[in-house]
Amino acid sequence: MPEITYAEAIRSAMSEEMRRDERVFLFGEDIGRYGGAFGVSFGMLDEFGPERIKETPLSEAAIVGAAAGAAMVGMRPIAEIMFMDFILLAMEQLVNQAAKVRFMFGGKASVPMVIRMPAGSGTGAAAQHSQSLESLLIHIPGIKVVNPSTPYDAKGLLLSSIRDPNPVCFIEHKLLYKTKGEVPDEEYIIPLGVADVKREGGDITVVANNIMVSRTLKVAEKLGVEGIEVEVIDPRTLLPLDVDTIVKSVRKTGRLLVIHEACKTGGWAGEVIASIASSPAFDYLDAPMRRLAGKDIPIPYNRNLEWAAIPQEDDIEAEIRAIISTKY
Amino acid sequence: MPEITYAEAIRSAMSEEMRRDERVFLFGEDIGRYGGAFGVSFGMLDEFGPERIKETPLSEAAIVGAAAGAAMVGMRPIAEIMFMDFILLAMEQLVNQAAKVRFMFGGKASVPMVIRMPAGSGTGAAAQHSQSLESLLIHIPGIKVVNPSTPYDAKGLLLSSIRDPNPVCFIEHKLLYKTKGEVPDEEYIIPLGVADVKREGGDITVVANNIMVSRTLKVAEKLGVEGIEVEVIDPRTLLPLDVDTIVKSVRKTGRLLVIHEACKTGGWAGEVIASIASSPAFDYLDAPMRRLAGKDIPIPYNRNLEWAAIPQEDDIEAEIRAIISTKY
Amino acid sequence: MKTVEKLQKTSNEDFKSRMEELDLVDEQLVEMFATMSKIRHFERMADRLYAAGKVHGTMHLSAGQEAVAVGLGATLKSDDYFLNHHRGHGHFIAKNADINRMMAEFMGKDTGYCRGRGGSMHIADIEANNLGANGIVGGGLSLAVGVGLALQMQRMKQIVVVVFGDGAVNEGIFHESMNMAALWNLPILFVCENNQYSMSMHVERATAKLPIAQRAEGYGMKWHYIDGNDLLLVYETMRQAVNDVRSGNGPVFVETETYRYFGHSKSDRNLYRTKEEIDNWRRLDPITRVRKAIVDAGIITEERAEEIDQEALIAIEAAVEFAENSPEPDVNTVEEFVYA
Amino acid sequence: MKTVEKLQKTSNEDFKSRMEELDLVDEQLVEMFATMSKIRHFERMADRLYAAGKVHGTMHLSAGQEAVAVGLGATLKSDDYFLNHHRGHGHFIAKNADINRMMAEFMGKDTGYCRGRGGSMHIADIEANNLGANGIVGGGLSLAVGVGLALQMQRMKQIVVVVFGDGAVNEGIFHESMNMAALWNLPILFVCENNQYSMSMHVERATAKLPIAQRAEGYGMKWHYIDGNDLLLVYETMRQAVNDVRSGNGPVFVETETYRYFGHSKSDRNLYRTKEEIDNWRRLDPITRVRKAIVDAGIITEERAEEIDQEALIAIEAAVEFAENSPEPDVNTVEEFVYA
Ligand SMILES: Cc1ncc(C[n+]2csc(CCOP(=O)(O)OP(=O)(O)O)c2C)c(N)n1
Ligand SMILES: Cc1ncc(C[n+]2csc(CCOP(=O)(O)OP(=O)(O)O)c2C)c(N)n1
Ligand SMILES: [Mg+2]
Ligand SMILES: [Mg+2]
Repeated sequence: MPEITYAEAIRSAMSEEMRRDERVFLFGEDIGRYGGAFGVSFGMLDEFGPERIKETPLSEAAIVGAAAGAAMVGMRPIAEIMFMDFILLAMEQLVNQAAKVRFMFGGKASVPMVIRMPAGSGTGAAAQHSQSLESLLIHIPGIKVVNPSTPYDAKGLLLSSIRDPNPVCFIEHKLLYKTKGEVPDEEYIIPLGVADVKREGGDITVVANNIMVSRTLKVAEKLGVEGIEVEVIDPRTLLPLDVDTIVKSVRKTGRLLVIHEACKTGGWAGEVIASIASSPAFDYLDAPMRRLAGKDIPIPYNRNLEWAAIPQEDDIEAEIRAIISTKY
Repeated sequence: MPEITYAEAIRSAMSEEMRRDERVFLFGEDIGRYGGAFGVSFGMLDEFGPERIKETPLSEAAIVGAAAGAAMVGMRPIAEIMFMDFILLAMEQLVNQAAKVRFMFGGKASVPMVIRMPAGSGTGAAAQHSQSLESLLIHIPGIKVVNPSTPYDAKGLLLSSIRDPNPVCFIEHKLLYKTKGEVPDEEYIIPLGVADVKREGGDITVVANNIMVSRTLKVAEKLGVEGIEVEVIDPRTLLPLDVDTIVKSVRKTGRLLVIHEACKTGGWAGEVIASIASSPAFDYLDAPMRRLAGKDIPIPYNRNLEWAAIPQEDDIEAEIRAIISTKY
Repeated sequence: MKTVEKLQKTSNEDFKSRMEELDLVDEQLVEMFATMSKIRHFERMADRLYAAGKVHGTMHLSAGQEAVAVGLGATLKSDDYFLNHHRGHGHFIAKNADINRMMAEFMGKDTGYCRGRGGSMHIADIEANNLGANGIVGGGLSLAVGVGLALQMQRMKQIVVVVFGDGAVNEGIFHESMNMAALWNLPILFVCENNQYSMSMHVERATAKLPIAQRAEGYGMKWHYIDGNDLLLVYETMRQAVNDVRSGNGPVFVETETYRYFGHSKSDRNLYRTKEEIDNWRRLDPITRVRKAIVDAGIITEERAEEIDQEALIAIEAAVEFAENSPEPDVNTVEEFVYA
Repeated sequence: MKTVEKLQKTSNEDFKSRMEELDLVDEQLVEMFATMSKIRHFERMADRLYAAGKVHGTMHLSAGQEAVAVGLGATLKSDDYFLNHHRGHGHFIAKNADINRMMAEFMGKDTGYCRGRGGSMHIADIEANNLGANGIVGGGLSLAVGVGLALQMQRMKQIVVVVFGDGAVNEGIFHESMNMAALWNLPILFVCENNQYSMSMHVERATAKLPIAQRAEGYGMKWHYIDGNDLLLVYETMRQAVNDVRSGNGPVFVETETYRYFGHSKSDRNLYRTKEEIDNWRRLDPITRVRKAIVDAGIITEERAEEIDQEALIAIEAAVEFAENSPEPDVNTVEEFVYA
């Protein structure tokens, strides 16, 4: 299978879908000649022209609102929000409008749209350009929240997201754009709402998203050498969350650690832990369930501080070891 | 002690503080002659005049942004957002600006402001005027989130909130405005970050906020007759959360139920459960920790559907009984 | 600093000749009068039902603003797209919505347009391209931009109309939407119903410069500023605006001066305006005015006018009966319709 | 549809007499030229440091726009409040910020204005009433409204200035802020640096009608639209605007036409503009222009001009040295400064 980057995987999903379905168009800031702040749509303007690679003024609220409006009347917009932090300018349109239209109107409308947005720190972009806000989105009924960690997942999940009849928030990670992975040439889709066991293991279940998946896998490799077998689950879709896969795993391992870059307090790890706490897996727990997450601070600019703000491999390793050594 | 309503308690906290501190002013839509959509500031215009009861155009984003700007240069604004649903229009100003200014600028600025906002369903106001969005706010470092359930708490917490040097989201509940309770004439404050044990009991800990507190207390009375002793904890401040009080209680009761009106998925109950899961109280649990929360749907208009969307006394009672009867 | 641009007004003199200029025949005027009466009765009935405890929630009644709804509605094609906000009953009636299903929605019944999920603030008839009322002031504006964009991309002939109040124009989304619409020449008609107040806030206390419509200038958008209680003038202006929009010349903005009689919503104590002010506006009542005009012009008799008004009331009463006899939504379906 | 209102421009003819009209003495012009040179060198150095891997993150350089920063800075009092956005280095230098602490912040050091937490996009000097640069386009606008309101409530004599780009004017918050500022007559100077692009988006592709400044009209706000590469004209206009604002007549809006030489930020491949366009603008370079004018006018010699430029570079190099020798923030303090 050819190796392509995460950014290329996203671009190829968009391009293929735009070739297949003329209702699909890309909508956002600097997505044309510039190719988007991270070059994800680079080159698409040449193929699809300015009407389908529709560049907008700086108006995030109207971008999301207009995407919803277009979706209500038969289009399938892919809106790009340049940094996830800016979805905060469009929360009204996302939460009060896109997410609720169908329900408020008694099931008669639908809003098939995707909002792509890069999250995460690690690029020195400081407090207003580095947030991981997926935990806000999972609290909103009516939308789906997707969050791929590999090129393969990115492509398959984006195809599903574009074809989904609901508003889908598709969260990318800046540090992943240049990472490579195998992606088949043939079309494939990954259904939304299905977690992926990225590594099997019997000693502890780690649920992680985004950039934390590969970090955890590295640590898992290392610990594997010592005979500590870490099962790594990437939920891929955070809403709806595939609780069953996690339950199954925890029943096997008896231990759960949830890792995310997003701030700890109020983060989605709480959702996972609460789901397990009231699930049949609870009885199988051999240790307290724990969270390892971003500190409860805005992301600092300085490189060392930025590094310290979110879980790194060392932190992950230490946390896993601590849990493994607990017995209760 | 005199009995006053929750709305009156809020009004009296604002008025007293405005008399005491000329930097304090009220800022928002229809807060003057109209007295706000729920009459909370009714009459204040006569005492304080239009400069300190500053009515704004419909511009929620600028309301929050301007409050933050005024706070940065020495004022102490109390912004009123007419319905909590509309804070979604001002998330940028709240999250990217007010919450982060201090940190981004290396601790040199501070933003002493309060944003008051009524949450909750039960008034037939449908999907866009009935949300309980506190769970979004607790994920934002740099702000505090306060959520009183009685007139007494409302007054004491609002005084603390106004005097706090940080941005405080002060969440009120529409159905509570007319409820009465004892409030002393003398000044008192309730520190932020301290939970209140509203009822003691040894069989189960219930953590609930807002309108769910009184509902739980009613159920607790009823079960008390049967000898089931429910301990009811109102966190009062959701961020920072007083985990210690909950830990202490769960160590005693061995059972935990968290109740909120907000949608279940991604709701703050997850935070409580995750905090307990990794606390020393975990070892004392005699039953799985559970959540009882609003359904994962927008709030419907029809009265029966609206009723069914969020936990009612029957649901609370059934849930407590179920947990009490579990042994594991 | 405030410059009030000239408000367009007309008088009832020469009503017949104005009708002719506008190619309006008698039946059309009678029909419009009937629709205005229906709206008025719908709103009065809504108020009464609320007082009688038959509905909960809140509602925003448009009595006094009927000429805008009807003058606009009469110029639209049935498949034109439509979006409005909380004070939306009138527009839907004028766009030929089924008052039974509207009333059923208002009363939260399963036969309502939104199966009781939406209520007064969220009536929609998606199949008829009525994309719904919005409870968020300004919430429909960017949706309209999206609809306009879709129509343009799909090379469709329809237009989209979005109606909003004088309060909505101070929301940021108004600005973003106006800019996008003008920039891209979208087929959107922006209709601002300036009823003088946003809740208790008089438009002069909220808006840096009046009339509101002159803001369209800043986007290079065509605009009109008219007396919204003058049915023929509303019709004339909207017809021209609709034609302009439909011919692909980009969006048009129309501001209509009008007034609401009822309080803003049920929580209104009406302390911010005087009885005198309300009475003054009542003297400019759009229904009385058109009724007098068509009677004076000999189009119908006073008796027939009274009959039409009574028929309107009867239709509304029938709608209430329909709604009252309709089932409540099944509580077991409460979790439906969240996802497609 | 687009009407371009007349752009105000001047020529270098009669430079001396224009200076006199403006009560500017030679030393002031020399000072301004020196400050402009310092900004240019700061930006070039920033670019070099980035290329050398000494800073991470992104940055937005203002080379080419120095006349706006300096013409504005020279008209402000030191205790006037100031807010700007991502492309903010120049304004701070022109407002007499300490370049050592700026450079230290840029390099993420503990001696930086924000103790390394903010970086290029969030430099602030709260004590000096420089309330900070904003990474959210338009984010400073409503903050400025709040500052203006506070100044008005506290009966203070200062004004607040907020600088933003041509992209910011399409954000909703621009509209809300303009309306509030005008409605309440707040002491705010709005300065729009129109450098032709918002990232890769040319202002004509983003803005329904130009010039941007005419939008102020819709709020009844005074406005100016000027050549932003003409130092004396910027100074003159800003001085008048500042006086107007300070005298309590409400906000003023100034749009300055200018150009940035560097790419938008580090991710820029510069595909959206031609070398020719850049070269054309370079011919209008604000520093070259003022340097030539003061040399031609005999205020300083060409040699002295060169010296001043070199002194500016040396000052910047010293700032780099200061920054490089400064300590990193202590990682153990990472959780500080979240709450007061
Ligand atoms: C964003 C938002 N802010 C505030 C409200 C509360 N609210 C509902 S209607 C209304 C007044 C709107 O005034 P206007 O736009 O003039 O419409 P009118 O009610 O006069 O028809 C207000 C403040 C809301 N629903 N949405
Ligand atoms: C709300 C928001 N949208 C998008 C961005 C990404 N972004 C940063 S600067 C910029 C261009 C801004 O253009 P302009 O306002 O003209 O300022 P300039 O960069 O030209 O100085 C963009 C799109 C942002 N930071 N904030
Ligand atoms: Mg109004
Ligand atoms: Mg620009």
